[in-house]
This record gives sequence, structure tokens and C-alpha cells, in this order.
Amino acid sequence: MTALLEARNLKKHFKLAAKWPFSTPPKLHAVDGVDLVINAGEAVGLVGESGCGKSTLSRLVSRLLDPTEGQLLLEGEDIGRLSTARFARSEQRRLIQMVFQDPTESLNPLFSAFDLIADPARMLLPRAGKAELRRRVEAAAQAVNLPLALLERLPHQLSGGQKARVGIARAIVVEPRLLVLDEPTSALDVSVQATVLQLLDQLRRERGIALLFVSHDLNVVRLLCSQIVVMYLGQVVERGPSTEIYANPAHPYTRALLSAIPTLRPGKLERIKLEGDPLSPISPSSTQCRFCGRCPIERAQCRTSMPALRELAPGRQVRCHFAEEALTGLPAAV
Amino acid sequence: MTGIVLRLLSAIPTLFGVVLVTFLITRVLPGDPAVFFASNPSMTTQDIEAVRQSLGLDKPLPEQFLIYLGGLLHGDLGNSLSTGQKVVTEFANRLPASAELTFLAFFIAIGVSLPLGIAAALRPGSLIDHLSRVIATLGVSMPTFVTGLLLIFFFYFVLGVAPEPIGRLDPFMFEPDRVTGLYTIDALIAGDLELFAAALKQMILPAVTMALFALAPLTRMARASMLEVLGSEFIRTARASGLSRRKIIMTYAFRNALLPIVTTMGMTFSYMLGANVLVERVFSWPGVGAFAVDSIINLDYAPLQGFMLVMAGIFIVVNLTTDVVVALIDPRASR
Amino acid sequence: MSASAMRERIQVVRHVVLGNPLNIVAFGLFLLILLVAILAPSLVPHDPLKTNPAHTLQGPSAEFWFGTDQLGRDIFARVMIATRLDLMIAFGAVTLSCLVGSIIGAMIGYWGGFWDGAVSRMVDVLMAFPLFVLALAMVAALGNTVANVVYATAVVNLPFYIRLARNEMRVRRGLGYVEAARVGGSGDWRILTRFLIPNMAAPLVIQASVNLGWAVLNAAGLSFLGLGVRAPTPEWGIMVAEGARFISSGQWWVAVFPGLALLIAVFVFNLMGDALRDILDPRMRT
Amino acid sequence: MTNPLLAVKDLTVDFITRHGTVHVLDDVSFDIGDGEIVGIIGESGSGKSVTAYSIMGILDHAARIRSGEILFQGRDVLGMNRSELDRWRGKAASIIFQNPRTALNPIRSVGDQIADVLARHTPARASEIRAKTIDALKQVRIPDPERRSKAYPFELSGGLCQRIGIAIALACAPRLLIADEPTTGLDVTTQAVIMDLIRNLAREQKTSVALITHDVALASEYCDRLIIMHAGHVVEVAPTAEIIDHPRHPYTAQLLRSVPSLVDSIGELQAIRGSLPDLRRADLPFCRFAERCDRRLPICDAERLHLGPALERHAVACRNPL
Repeated sequence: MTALLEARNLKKHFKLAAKWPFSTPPKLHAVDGVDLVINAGEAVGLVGESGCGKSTLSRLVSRLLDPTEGQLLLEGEDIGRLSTARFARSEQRRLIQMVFQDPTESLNPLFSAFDLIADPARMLLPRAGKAELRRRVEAAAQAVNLPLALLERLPHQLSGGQKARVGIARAIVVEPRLLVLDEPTSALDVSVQATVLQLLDQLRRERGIALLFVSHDLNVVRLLCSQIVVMYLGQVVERGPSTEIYANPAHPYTRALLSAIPTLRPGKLERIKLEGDPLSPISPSSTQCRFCGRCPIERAQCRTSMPALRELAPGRQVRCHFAEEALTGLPAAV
Repeated sequence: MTGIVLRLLSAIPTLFGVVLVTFLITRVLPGDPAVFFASNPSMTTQDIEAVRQSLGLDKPLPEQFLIYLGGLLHGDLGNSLSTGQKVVTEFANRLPASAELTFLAFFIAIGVSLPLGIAAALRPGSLIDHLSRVIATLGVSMPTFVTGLLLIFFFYFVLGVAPEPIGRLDPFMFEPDRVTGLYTIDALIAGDLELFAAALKQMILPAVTMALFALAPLTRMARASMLEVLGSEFIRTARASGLSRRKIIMTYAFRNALLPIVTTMGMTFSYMLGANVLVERVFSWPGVGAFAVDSIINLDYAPLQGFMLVMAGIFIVVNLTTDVVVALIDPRASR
Repeated sequence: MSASAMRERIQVVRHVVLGNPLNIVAFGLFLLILLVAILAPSLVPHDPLKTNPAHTLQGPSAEFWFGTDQLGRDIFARVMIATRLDLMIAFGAVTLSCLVGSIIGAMIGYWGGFWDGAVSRMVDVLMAFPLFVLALAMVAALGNTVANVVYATAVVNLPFYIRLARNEMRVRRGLGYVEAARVGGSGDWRILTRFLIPNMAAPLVIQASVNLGWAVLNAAGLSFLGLGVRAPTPEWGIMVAEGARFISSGQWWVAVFPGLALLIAVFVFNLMGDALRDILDPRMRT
Repeated sequence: MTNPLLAVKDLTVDFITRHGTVHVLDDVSFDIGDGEIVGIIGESGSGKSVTAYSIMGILDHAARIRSGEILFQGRDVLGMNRSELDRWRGKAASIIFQNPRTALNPIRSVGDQIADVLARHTPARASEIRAKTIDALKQVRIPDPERRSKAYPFELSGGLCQRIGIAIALACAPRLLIADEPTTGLDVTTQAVIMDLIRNLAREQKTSVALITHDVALASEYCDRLIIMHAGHVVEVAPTAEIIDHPRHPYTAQLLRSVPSLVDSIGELQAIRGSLPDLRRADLPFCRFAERCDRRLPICDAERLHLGPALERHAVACRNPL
């Protein structure tokens, strides 16, 4: 079976301004060789701390950025080669849509909710007539529980939750196969977040839309996603089914992340404190594990060789020399 | 430190651009400089051609530019056709007059606008706040040459308290021995208080005219930046830590508010360099601005060229100074 | 604009206009100045150019409201007639620099790269001259005509619009709604024209309205020095220059009335700018 | 609790805005005991931060305190004059803010900022202040404190900036620390470190903490008691475990069901119906949750219910509690 979307060794390096005239500009390795598989109708959670490259990866996948290197296959066809401008006019643009983090900033303040939702449909479904357009916009609004009476309003006349709905309606109006969500609930109150999460899950179940859900909140990801990808400094450090990763995190970073989540649930992990700051993503060393300096189980080997992302169990991968040790050596979660 | 060095380096291409623009503008001046001599009926076509050659005007433009650049590097700004003097000499004589006036005006403007703007920001909505706003709006609306004339009318003609607006000194007084070229300072050096008072008296009206013009942007910026800083989160932290009002206003708020104010000061100073031209004209002040206007009317391009270069040069130096001052206040800017 | 947006905009306008009585005065005076500019030729009691050796340098009277000048011309007529020319120069210059500047600024801000660097450098050079000095030199170089005053004023102002438009573009280019438009299949051109430029309009209009007063001052300053407008033409700057000679001898009206006209016009434009800022600034609309 | 450290009584605060008067706080009462860690929980618009700012006297110009008392060790903070207040805050009570970077003066070294507070509240020579500054940095476990004391906020990570914020707040060993969303915007791993630091230091210094947060899970992990706020009202106050296990106010119950970390599957997640009432309304209902509530009774609209000075162990402002 071909995956809906597959990334192979995807890289994005940003050239920074050179400090002195004529010196070589340093490069920021935002995404540094990421492999990713999203199957049709599947929800994949992408987690990691701020600056780990998850936002850049989500923009590569939604083709807002051109990858520096690597392949991006949509149903087996490489769409990474097309420039963003060319891709914007291609047939496939419709299939990958995105929902943004800040519901205020991502809505054109001069467009009414109707125009906001209709805009992608106008561009990507050019054959749809006026009546057809209205029907689609209203259907999308209904699908996200946005009262039709609100369609006339401007963004600043809507509440945060309503704006978030407009953002989702706009993404689903062209019937995409994959929805990329960049922290869509981080600006919302918990009570609103709950409805948005349920809405997304419903869209996935009922319409078979695959989700790439980017978040720093592992609890949210746990509820929504069946697969989890954990990133650290531009690389995938662990991935696999979410139930397994929650039950038994293999990478020390994943363990730290899980243990840090405040929870009332019994049997939580013993807190692993991560002191210090992450290494710099600017021109990082290729012969050192990127978790060096913060890792609780760091050894000499970690500072001389970069661990590869390897298969730990079927469907379960980890990037750590000592993952097995971590699995057995520490108490299990939940 | 590297930040400051880089900033200094970045001024070099700008300086080059300034020289190029100055050269190009003055080369397209409608009056062929040689025509100036043609007004003298005893001159023949050959004579004019000879003048053209001696000025290098027969050569292609790029070559002229190189010659011009070469002259500049030797501190040669050419000769004034109308006075026959070297432009450099003319400027050396007139620049102190302009500088003295501009600095006095600048200090008056700062002395009034900063306390006013800060007081307004500390009590928004108060009488002083409204006053500062009226001054700011009125100040940007006042054409300097009209303000100057009104001041002359009231203080010279009606009240008779100001001296006649005819330059730097009463014609019956002797100028002080030249040390700095600034009459007030030179008079003080010479120990002649009467002369100092006379020089200052002549300067007050033009300086106030210019200061009024500079007051508006400075007051506006002082008020706005102080208001913004006072509303920022670290002021809230300082208040919540119980720091004294004095400490909060002086050490926390004012120093931060100073950053945009210093930038505005630099810009205002450069605006004043432009306004100089008008004020000197109104008060018959023998400065570089008045000289430049005369040169334009006489189609005398070398002084105009020199004037533009000197003004832009001062402007660049002022901007660099502002940047250095900002870097000294703000650790973020120097790294 | 949708109906509800329209309604809201009207509400904001009403709020701003009624909220500050000064704003009503500003709008009223602005309309008055416009009317004078349009209707002046048919309003004035005397021919502004007609000299009359019998009535030189007379003070304000019932016949000559603002008095007469050294050639016996009616100053009131000249001040009124001058409105049109001064306004035209200012509007012309501001429109020109706003249009050209914001287009250049928007383009380099959106695409960045080489042209951004090159144009920004040129802007730095232009801004290294004191504005008035540069305008002065340009009029001297291009020739002593009204059109050249307009061009010089426009060029001198260009850097501000380029910078403003470029920086606005830089900020907005990375905003979520631009990314959203791209995901929604919009190309560069559509993003520029439908999303970015309409959203940049407010700061540019504010800048232009504030700039208007400055442009009037700049043009009047040039003609005060004898550049641009030539002698018999009624123009505020030149009239102040002519009257300056008589100030020291007490014939104040020759210079003061055109000077006041200039001051009031600029003051009204500046008040207008503040009012427009209130109306257009989105932060006011929460 | 016979003698609470802090007692807020019937605090009512309005904000005057150009769009009308907003009734931000209405009759807010609660208290905080010695050495206690209390969580003040609410969604945006609940008034939790306004409560904190009222206590510290840092409300902005638009705010009007209509009525109420804030008693600190029996003394009314609202009645203090300027200099009394300045001697009190920073020394007896202090606060840390949500955005650690902007809460610090960007152009003053972090050491100087700590020293400013020390110099203000403790009479000491410059050299002593210096030593105490370094101690304060050590206390919040900043590596290499001598060098870091000369650093500026922009040179430090968000986590380190928040430690500086804590060092400033705890420099004079206050009796009360208000932590206003101290870890919102920080990474979850940093959040854990910062929260542990706050808890441990508070325990060491016997400082009471008011943790203001929207994160129920976070509060429940660190706090002894929880105060739940909704639309400017305190709706429920009780020990943490009791509230989590047996919420009595319908709002609390619904809030808990919308928290992802408290449920096992997405199906269990429930959203709260409706939205906050517009706090500018003149006809605000007595119970500001009434219009969203499925347990509403006629009496809810007929009569006002005061939570009163909430001294009961488990207080709930509801006519028909669960």
C-alpha cells in the first residue's frame, strides 16, 4: 500500500546573515533529514519543544517551503521538486491543506468569514459556480458547527473558538486528503480546545481526512493521534504507535517529555529533569548526538557518534545508542 | 563592539553614494558654469572655452567624476565662481556661524521638549499633557520663515527688545579673536562679557525660531516613548518589587525611553540643517545655508556641491553618533 | 466590503468624529480650504495680479481686507487664489511619492533579494541628505518651474514611503493569512493585490495625510527662497518672501496674511492626519 | 484556618473602557494560609490575573476598585499609602509574571535588577548587596552566577529569564508569592523544572504561593487547595483532591471534563456549553454561569448567592450543586 504522504530524508536549512561582509553565512538546520509516513485517514502527532523544527516540517509538508534536500511523496508522486509557486497552481494543492496556530493572525482581517472560507474554493475548484460555491461554504461551515449567521462577520467580530472554526472550515472546503495542523489549539481555552479536538477527530473518522497534528502538548496528541513522531533539534528521535510510546518511551528525551507533563493520574513517571539548554541548531556537529549536554544517560560514545534512527520493534523507531537500556532500566509509565 | 564597527563600515557605501548623487545633481544644473563668465561682455567664445577646459568640463562625465573624487580626497571642493575664493575657505568662514546657531537651537529644543514630553507622559490627560499636544501639532505646522518673521515683528518692531536682524553682531561691535569661530565662546575666551551678551542677543530670535520647529517631533517622541515604556511589563515588575518612584522613572523608564528619543534627536538635528537655509535667510545670518542659496541663484555650482556634501557628511556623522549612543545605552544594539 | 463591515466602519467614523470636537473642526476647515481652492477665482473681489500704484502698502481695510502690497495688489485676493496652487503642488507631490514609493517598497519587501538590497542602499543615500537641502538642489538642477517643485518634493519623500511599505510588507508577508492564502492556491500576484496591499493601505494613507502638511511647507519654503514659482504668481511662500522686506518697518500685513494662510492649511492637514489615524488604526477598533 | 496570611474579602473591580464599563471582578473572596500553595484557576476572562494585580496594587489606570478588602496579616493593603505599599511589595509579597523576557528590564543586567530590589528593602552596603545578589542567583540554580549576573535578559533563554524573575521575587524572602501563569509559553520540560523550583523554594522559605493558571492539571499537581473562578466570580474553593474527585459546582465539573490529561479517550472529552457572558452588560445575572448551566433553578435568577468569606473547607457558590 502506498502511503498518502511520505517524506524521505527531508531537509530544510536556512541561510543566516553573515556576520561580516564576505564571510560564509552560517546555516540553521531546522529540519535535518526527517523520514515521515502518513497513511490515508490516519492521525499522526508531531511533538517536540519550541525550536525543534516541527513548525518548519509542517510547512514543508504543506508545501509552503521548498525543501533543501530530500523527497516528499504524495501518493507516490514527488511533490517536493515543484517550487511552492508552481505547486500552488497544481492539481494536488487541494489535497494538502493547513490549519494555523493563531486563529487571529491567520485570517485576513478584511475578508468576511464567508470570503475566508470561499477563498481556497475559488482558487482550487475553479469550475464551481456561484451557487455551488455557496453550497460548499455552507456545508463546510456546518461541518465545523459554525452558525451560518456568522458568515457575514469579519474576523475581529468573532470569538477565538469561532475563528478557529473558520480556519478549519477554510481548510476542509476543498476536500483535502491531508490536514496539517500547526498547534491549532494552543491559543484557545481548554473548553474550546475540547470541541476543536472532537471536531478534528470527527472529520478524520467521517471523511477519512488524514491529520498531521503538530503540538507541544503530549496529552492532546495522545487523545487524537494513533501515531507519534517526536522531534529534537531537527531530527526525529522516536516514533511509533502512541499507545506504545506513552506506555514505554524509549528515547530519554521522550521520557523526559512525558514525565514533565503535569497530571493527576496515578503511576506517573518519576520526573526526569532536563537542565540546561539544547545545543544550537546552527551548523550542528554530525558526529555527536544532538541530545548531548541534557541527556540523563549520556556516555562517551554519544559525544563521538551520532546515533541512527533504528528499528526497535516493528513500527517503532528510536534514535539512541542506549534505548534498550532506557526501556528496561527505568520504571514504566502509566 | 562588532556592531559599532559594522555600523561604521556600512556608512562607507552611503558616503560614496552621497558623493555620486551630489556630483550628478550639480552637473545637470541648467546653467553651464562657464555662462557665468559670459555675462562679462569682454569675454570671447575662446575665453569661455578656456574656462570650461580649466574647470575640466570638456572631459567625459566619468572622468570628471574621478577628477572630482581626487580633489575631494585632497580636501578640495573647488572654487566659488561668484566670490573667487576656495569653497573650503568660504565654508570655514561660514560654518561656525551656522553651527553656533544650530547648536543653541538644538539645546533649547531639547531643554524644553524632554521635560515637557516626560511630564505629559507621567500624567496623561492632564493640563500639561494637552499643552504638550498643542505645542506638538502647532510646532509641525509652523513654517520657520513665517515664525521668524512674526518673532521679528513682535520683538524687534513692536516691543523693541530684540536687536535688528542683520547677522551675528551689531555692525558697531568688533568680532572677537577667532579661536573656535563661535562668537559666544570666543567672547568668553577673550573675557569680553559685553560682546558675549551682544552675540547671544543676536542669536536668540533665530535660535528660538529653529527650536520651535524642532520642538514638535522631540516632544511627541518623548511623550510617546515614555508612555510606551511606562506601560511595559518590566515597569510592572519594578512596581511590584516596591522600587521607589524615582528609581522606576529614572533608571527603569527614562533610560529605555531614551532609545527612540536619541534616534529622533539625530533626525531632528538633520532637519534643522535643512531649516537652517530658511532661518539664515530670514535673519540675514551669514551661515552656510544663506551662502548656498546665493550660490544657487548665481548658478555657482561648486559651493552648492560643497554645501550638499557638508550637510550630508554632518548628517551621516550625526546618525553614526546616534547609533553609537544607542549602542552605549542598549546592550542589544552593540552585539 | 460586507454590509456589517461597512456598518462598523461608519460607527468608528462617528465615534472618532464625535469623540473629539477638534476632529470636526479639522474636517470642517479641510472642506473650507478645498472650497476656497476650487471657487477662489469667482469669490475674490479684486484681480490678484492687477497692480495699482495709488494703493501701495495699505493696511487692512473694508475695501482691502488683508491690505495691499508694494505694488498695490489686493493681498486677500492673492492669498485666496494661491490656495489652489499650493494645494495642487502638495497633493501632486504626495500622490506621486505615495504611489511610486509604496509600489517600489511593496515589491522589494515582498520579493527581497538583490533588488531589496540595491533599493535600500539608494534609499539610505537619499536619506543621508537633509530633505530640504536635497529638494533645493533638485529644483536648482532641474529648472525653476512649478512642476519641478512637485517632482523634487515627491522624490525627497519617496524614501519614507519605500521604507514604510517595505517594512509593512516584511512584517505582513510572514503572517498566517498570507500562508493560508498560499495553501489556498493563491499565487504571488493575487497575494500581493488581494491580501497584502489592501491591508497596507491604512498605514500608507495615514503617512500620506501627515505628509501633506509637510509638502505644503516644503513647496512654500522653496518659493520663499525664490525657487519654483516665479514672482507675479500668487503663492504663499513667495508672498511671505516679498512681505519680509516690510516687516522691519511695520507693514506686517504683507507677510503675515499669507503666512497665516500657510500655517492654517498645514495645521488643518496635520489635525486631519491625526483624525485619520484614529479612524484607520485597527487598534482603535477593539 | 483561624488566621490566614492573606484574606481577600468581597473584592469588586470594574474597568472603564471606551466601550463601556466591564464588571471584571464581583465580590471575590478567598484566603491563603501560611505556607500554603493555592491554585487560582480560570479560563481567559475569569478575572484571575486582575485578582493578582489588585493584591499587588499594579492595576492599570482603567481599573476601579469598587469595594472590598485585601487583608495581609490583618492589614488592609488597599488602605496603604504609596510609600507603605512600596515598602510592602517586593518585601512581604511579590509576583512573577507570565512572559519572563518582557517582565525584565531589557537594558539592565539581571544582577543589577536583583540588586535593585535588595537595596530597596534591606539596609546593606554595596558589597553585601553584591554577595546577596549572587546568593539569590545560586538559590534559583543558575549555573555560573558570577558571570550570569552581568548578563542581559536577551542573552538568556526563556527558562533562565523566569529563574531571574523568581530570584527577583524571592530576593527578600517574602511571605507571599503570586505566580501569574509562570510557565505559560515555556516548554513542558522547562515548565516542570521551573514549577519544582518554585515549590521547593516556597517550602524552604515557608512562603505561601498563589499559582494563577488556566492549566488545571498543573495546578492540581502543585497546589494544596484550588480556587476556581468563572467570569469574575469565585465559584468553588476546596482542597485539590476533593475538587478533582468531587467537583460540586457545575462549571468546575464541566471544566474538568474538558481537560485532556484527565480523560482516557477523546470520546470522554466534553466541552463547556455556551460562552462567557459579556461582562459589560448591565443586567448580568446573579450567577454568571446560569446561562450556560443545565442545573439552573428559578432561584438562581431570583436571589443573589454570596460565597461569602470562603472559610469552609469546601465552599461552592451554587444553589444546586452536584
